[in-house]
Amino acid sequence: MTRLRRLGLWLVLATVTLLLAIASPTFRTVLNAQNVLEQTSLLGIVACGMAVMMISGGFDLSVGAVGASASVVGAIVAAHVGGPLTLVAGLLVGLALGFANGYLIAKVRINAFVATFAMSNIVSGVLFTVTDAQSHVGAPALLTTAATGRVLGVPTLFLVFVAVLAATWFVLTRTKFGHYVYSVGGNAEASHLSGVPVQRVQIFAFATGGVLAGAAGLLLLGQTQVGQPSAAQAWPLNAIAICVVGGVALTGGVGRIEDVFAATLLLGVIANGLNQLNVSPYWQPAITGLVILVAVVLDQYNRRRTPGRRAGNPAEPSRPTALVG
Amino acid sequence: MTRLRRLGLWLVLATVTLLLAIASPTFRTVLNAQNVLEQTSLLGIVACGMAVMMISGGFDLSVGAVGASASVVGAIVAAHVGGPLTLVAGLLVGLALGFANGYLIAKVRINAFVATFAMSNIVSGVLFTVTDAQSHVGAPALLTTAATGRVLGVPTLFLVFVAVLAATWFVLTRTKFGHYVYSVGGNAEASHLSGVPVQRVQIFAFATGGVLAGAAGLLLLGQTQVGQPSAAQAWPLNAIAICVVGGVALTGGVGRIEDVFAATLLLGVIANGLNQLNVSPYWQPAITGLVILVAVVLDQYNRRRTPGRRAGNPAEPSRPTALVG
Amino acid sequence: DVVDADENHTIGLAEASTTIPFLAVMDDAFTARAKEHGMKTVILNGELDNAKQAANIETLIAKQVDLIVVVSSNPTAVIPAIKHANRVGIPVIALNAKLDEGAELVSYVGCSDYQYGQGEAKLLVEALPNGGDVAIVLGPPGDSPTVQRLAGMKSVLASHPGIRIVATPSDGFDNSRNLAVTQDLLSKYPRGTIDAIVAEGPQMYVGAEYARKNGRDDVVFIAGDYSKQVEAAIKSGALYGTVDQSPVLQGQRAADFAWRKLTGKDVPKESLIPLPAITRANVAANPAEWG
Amino acid sequence: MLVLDDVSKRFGGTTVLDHVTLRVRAGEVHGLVGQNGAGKSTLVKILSGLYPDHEGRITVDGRVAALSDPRASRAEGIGVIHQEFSLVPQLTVAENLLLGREPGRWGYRQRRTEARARTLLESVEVEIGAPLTARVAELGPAVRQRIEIVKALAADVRVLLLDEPTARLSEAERRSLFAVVRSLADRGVGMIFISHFLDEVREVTDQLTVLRNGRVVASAPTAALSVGQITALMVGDELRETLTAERAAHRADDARPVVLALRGTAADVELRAGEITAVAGLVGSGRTRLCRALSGAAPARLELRGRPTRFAGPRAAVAAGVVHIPEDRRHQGLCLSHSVMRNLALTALSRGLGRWGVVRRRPVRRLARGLVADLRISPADIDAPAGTLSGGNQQKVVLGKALAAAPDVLIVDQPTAGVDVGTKAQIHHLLRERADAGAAVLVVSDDIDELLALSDRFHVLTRGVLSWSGTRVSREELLAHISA
Ligand SMILES: Nc1ncnc2c1ncn2[C@@H]1O[C@H](COP(=O)(O)OP(=O)(O)OP(=O)(O)O)[C@@H](O)[C@H]1O
Ligand SMILES: Nc1ncnc2c1ncn2[C@@H]1O[C@H](COP(=O)(O)OP(=O)(O)OP(=O)(O)O)[C@@H](O)[C@H]1O
Ligand SMILES: [Mg+2]
Ligand SMILES: [Mg+2]
Repeated sequence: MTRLRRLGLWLVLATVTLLLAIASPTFRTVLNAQNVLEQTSLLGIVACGMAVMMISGGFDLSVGAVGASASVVGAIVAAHVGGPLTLVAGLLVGLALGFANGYLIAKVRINAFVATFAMSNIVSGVLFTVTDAQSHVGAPALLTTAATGRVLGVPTLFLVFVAVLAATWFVLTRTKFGHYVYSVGGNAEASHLSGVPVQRVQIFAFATGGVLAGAAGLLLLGQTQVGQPSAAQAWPLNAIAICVVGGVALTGGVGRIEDVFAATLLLGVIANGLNQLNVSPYWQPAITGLVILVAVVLDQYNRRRTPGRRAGNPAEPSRPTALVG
Repeated sequence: MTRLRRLGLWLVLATVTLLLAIASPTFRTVLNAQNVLEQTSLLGIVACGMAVMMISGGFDLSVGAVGASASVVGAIVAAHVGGPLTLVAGLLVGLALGFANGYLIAKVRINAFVATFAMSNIVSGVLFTVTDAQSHVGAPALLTTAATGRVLGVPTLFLVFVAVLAATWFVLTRTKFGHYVYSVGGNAEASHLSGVPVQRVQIFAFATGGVLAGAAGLLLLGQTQVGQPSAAQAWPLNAIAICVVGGVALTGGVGRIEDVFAATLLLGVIANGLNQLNVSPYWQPAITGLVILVAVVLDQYNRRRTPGRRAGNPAEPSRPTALVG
Repeated sequence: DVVDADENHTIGLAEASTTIPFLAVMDDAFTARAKEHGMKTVILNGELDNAKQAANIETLIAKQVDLIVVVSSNPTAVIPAIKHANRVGIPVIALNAKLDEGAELVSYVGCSDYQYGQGEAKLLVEALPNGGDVAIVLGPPGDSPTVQRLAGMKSVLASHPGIRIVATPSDGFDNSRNLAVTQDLLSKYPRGTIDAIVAEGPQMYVGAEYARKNGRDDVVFIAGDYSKQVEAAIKSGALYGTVDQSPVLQGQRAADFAWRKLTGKDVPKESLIPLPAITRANVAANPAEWG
Repeated sequence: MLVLDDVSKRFGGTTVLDHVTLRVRAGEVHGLVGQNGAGKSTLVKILSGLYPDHEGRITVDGRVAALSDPRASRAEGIGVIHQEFSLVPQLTVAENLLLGREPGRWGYRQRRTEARARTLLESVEVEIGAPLTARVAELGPAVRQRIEIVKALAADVRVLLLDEPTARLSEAERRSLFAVVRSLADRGVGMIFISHFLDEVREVTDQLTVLRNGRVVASAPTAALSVGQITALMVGDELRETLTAERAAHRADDARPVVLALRGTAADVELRAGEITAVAGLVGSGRTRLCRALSGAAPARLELRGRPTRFAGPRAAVAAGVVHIPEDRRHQGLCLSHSVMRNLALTALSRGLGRWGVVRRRPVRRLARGLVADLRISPADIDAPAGTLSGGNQQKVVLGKALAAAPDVLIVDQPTAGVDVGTKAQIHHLLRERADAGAAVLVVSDDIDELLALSDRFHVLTRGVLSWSGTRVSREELLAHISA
């Protein structure tokens, strides 16, 4: 039963993939499969962090600015110092900004929207001023390999994504911190009463999101060889969209990283498939939108039919639920 | 007591305005005051609709696409038929898309993020295809006057905004529908059990938001004389930001239209003031972000200090609250 | 206003966006040259938003600047605001993006996106003398450069029936998406089935480098604009060439014209900067101005 | 072992606890009683570390206890059964039982948590009535109450605070809880026991403290006080006359018209005008289900004034004059962030307050003020957010909301859970008034005495089936029917 529970999304993914494979001979090539995996991985890594933050009850509009900062700082460090310090620098940027977000939200009690929206603005402002809006060139070989290499035909970037997925899965399901992320997102007040260190959990959830955004920024640097201050602006909304399609509630407490994986692949396959089918770029957003709608409706239908395993409220046929999440 | 409750934001607005007036001689000119009022009005109208949707417990990521549609349809109608039919067409577009959003959310039970995100994509896709991504020129005189005229020195656009504010205020505080919007957003299940037509309220809330986005799209057409399919992309996030700064909770049930007004003016005054002070455009987002943070913290502090009058959860100093809203 | 030669003039630049590297370099060149003329500059960010750009022009009018330079992302949307400037007697120069009829302009400085597209198409014709199948990677759907450059390319290709456009995906002028789009094209069109990929923007270097590293030397890549990354990719052989619209030249010329106007000298109605093609042949002699 | 010295707590301008001094000895069960809003839960919250900004000194075993947050309070060996549950709806029963004290240092295993929860359940001998893997969101308040109790017992506590633990327990469960309390007392655990059932307070406590308006008005050995004396101390002089509990006349009359009837189920009931009908049963016996079916919250075949009807939803029911008071006040009854007035007016709005959709403010305020007075809601401030009211006062708001709609059929699920004795009598009076005005009333309650005092007609549900009906019954008989 539990295993069947969220098959919905995977079924949609399988169906869409099958249909595309039938419709497009080039879609079903090995090369293209490699491409799909590589193309989805960056955003997938960001989405892993976003999922942790969303399950804890928040979300982060600054992942784009954080990613861009990590890539610019990484490029500058790579050009002047080089080597593994690039990694350290980029991840530290992500960690520090994630902590700052978490602090504002958990301690100063600013809501997540305002805090991360403001943070995004502030970070972008500093970044543009420092760089004068110019890109910085330079990426260590390590990053380039990680972002563009292949291991036995599998894109390294995808392997990194899978590693991040596995780590996130482990943290969420096999550690106390992960368990607390769910409990804080489900009911912060009850968790507090039960002795869960709510603020610390919130701060660490945002720190995790920051580090993963930083990591994605570094990999973007490896992929494009430049740290560009205006890059990654679409990350926040796209990562949130992946998570929501993957069943992570915007209201917190609910979500599974496996489904985030499925949602990442689904959106990636659609984008790639539409290109393979030569669908006009004008139509692409519309079709993507439609498929998302259908996927979510099917997923929901599937979950409602599986008895006794509802996430959230046990919704009776006519009982209204919260609009968000 | 009640009147003092949300003075926080107005105080911040007054302080910021005063500081800017002292610092910049051109800021305090009549012409500039007119500009500020005119510049904030379009987004303010969108924010009024967003506030209704957010109080009802949802939000709308498609207001930009809806606004762009209304402006393009308006421009086409203006060019071929002309006159008042432009208005009807644009508002109908907004109404229909708002209804569609509401239907998906209330009846099909898709969460607001996915539904409006998908709607935004679909609408944009259709719009690009229909127009072949070309702008359409043409606006009836009525719209041009409404968007750019002055009445006794006051921008007509601002008068329209004030009228929309007044109407929204009336609907939210003096009608049954308005009461229901709050109650559905506050607790959908309790409202349902108390005989509130929850689904109808949700649908109408989104229809209201759609109509106002359509109206703003028409006024954009009047202002710029061109219906551009890619216009207004920043509206959703900016309108949500205004509402959140104005104290409308993302979790629903809480929010006052007066404060949305204050937040609209605050963001408008900051944007204009920073321009008047010759602040580098790179720094502007950072300063805007900081001012938003400070405003929200002060507002929150102010609300917490006013005894027995807390909005939202009766949050105690050390008690964690939901991250969102 | 009495024009006084000793007075410190302030000129306002209503920029379409200040965060695009190309435009940022143009802004810097504009500011530097204005300073040489003893003029102050104010730059406002239009955030690629029509209403915001119109509002910025209004703000400059309220600031009582002496002249306004407009870089618009839509040829029509700023016309009403410029008319307002005309009414209060502030001269307006359009820069980098051509505007529709309707408002009174001192001059237009820049290039034409139409000619720009034609320039790219000419490179394409030169690279594929025997014709072939090409894909064109578009910018953000609906934006003026996207539309105009494509129209320019098509106008040239109309007289070269040997060159067929087989696909027009969009990368939205984003590095990472350019890579994805290029990968998709290369897997859709295996070796020998596509001859060239032309992008409307400088992001093409990412996809071109990917192709080079993966041995797809059967495909010719052409970019638009000349950034440092494009320069490197031309040198490495990944890119065949690009069209260079110099941001520095445009910024400087706009400042020159502003100064001429304010000091009562005459100004040409239009000044199009050259759009030289950069290929392996002349890349060494022409270092890129921005990155 | 637990000593409170001059403890005070203010919310803004209002003083909720005023120099409270309290001593709980090891092995003592210390009763704490007082009207709704007297400050009992506030005291519990201070002790559980929720209000570090209180005044006064608290010592545990002679050492000053720094109760800066719930973790610190736990570290002092203080365990709490909260009145408003501290459960996370998205987590399972097992996860909630062990929340904040999962086995292991960093790691977490679902299975280990479940195993630990199972041993815990065995050791405290409380039947939860739901599988350990069920999500709390799917469970009713009675089950949640039991989870809350077991959760507090999970810790090795030296002081246990029980804030109205029996508000939603059946007779038998009450007994087993008392047994647990006694065995804890034997082991030297000190306890504060809060309840509005004065009989049971007299039964289980050794020492009794009475709070009135945040002040200690009496503290004495329980044996020294009669129920009458306790009540007098609780309410002061003002209200004593209303307390003469009305005993129902048991005026069941088959000649009265049936207003609403449920058809085609194993639990068909008929509600007659002017009568109060009681439905009794064990937890999970289907009482709430019956209420939902009758009130349009769940699909059902009904007969309204002799005509077959199907309500499309609660809205249709409300329009037909059928109003339902749900059992879970926080989730189904109230919007906690909204003012008392907004909450009170909600149902009345759909019954036609205001014209053409325009709501006039004055009648709404008048209505709310009237209800606040009738129900003695405290504080008597119609603009206070409902979430800041004490538990019993919140319950009164839910009730007032339904009464405001002047319904023809009133279906109340647990109308007085957590309500103090004085107000309970007042609520009974109001329900009786409604019935006398010709309404049909259905009452579901875990409190047998309440049912007996209030009802004209009785039904007993057993596993969803109507197992007994009658008009006259003694306490013992009814108990026997329920547990049959
Ligand atoms: N967060 C808050 N803000 C303002 N007032 C509050 C808050 N919490 C409680 N109060 C007030 O404090 C008083 C005492 O409440 P408390 O919950 O302690 O009562 P109680 O004795 O437990 O009542 P009950 O028997 O109904 O549970 C009430 O008048 C209540 O309205
Ligand atoms: N939405 C639902 N889906 C599935 N089963 C349900 C649902 N609601 C109730 N049940 C089950 O139906 C049975 C009757 O529950 P109901 O809540 O009506 O009993 P109750 O007598 O009111 O109990 P309680 O004292 O818990 O309120 C229980 O076994 C319960 O688990
Ligand atoms: Mg209490
Ligand atoms: Mg029940």
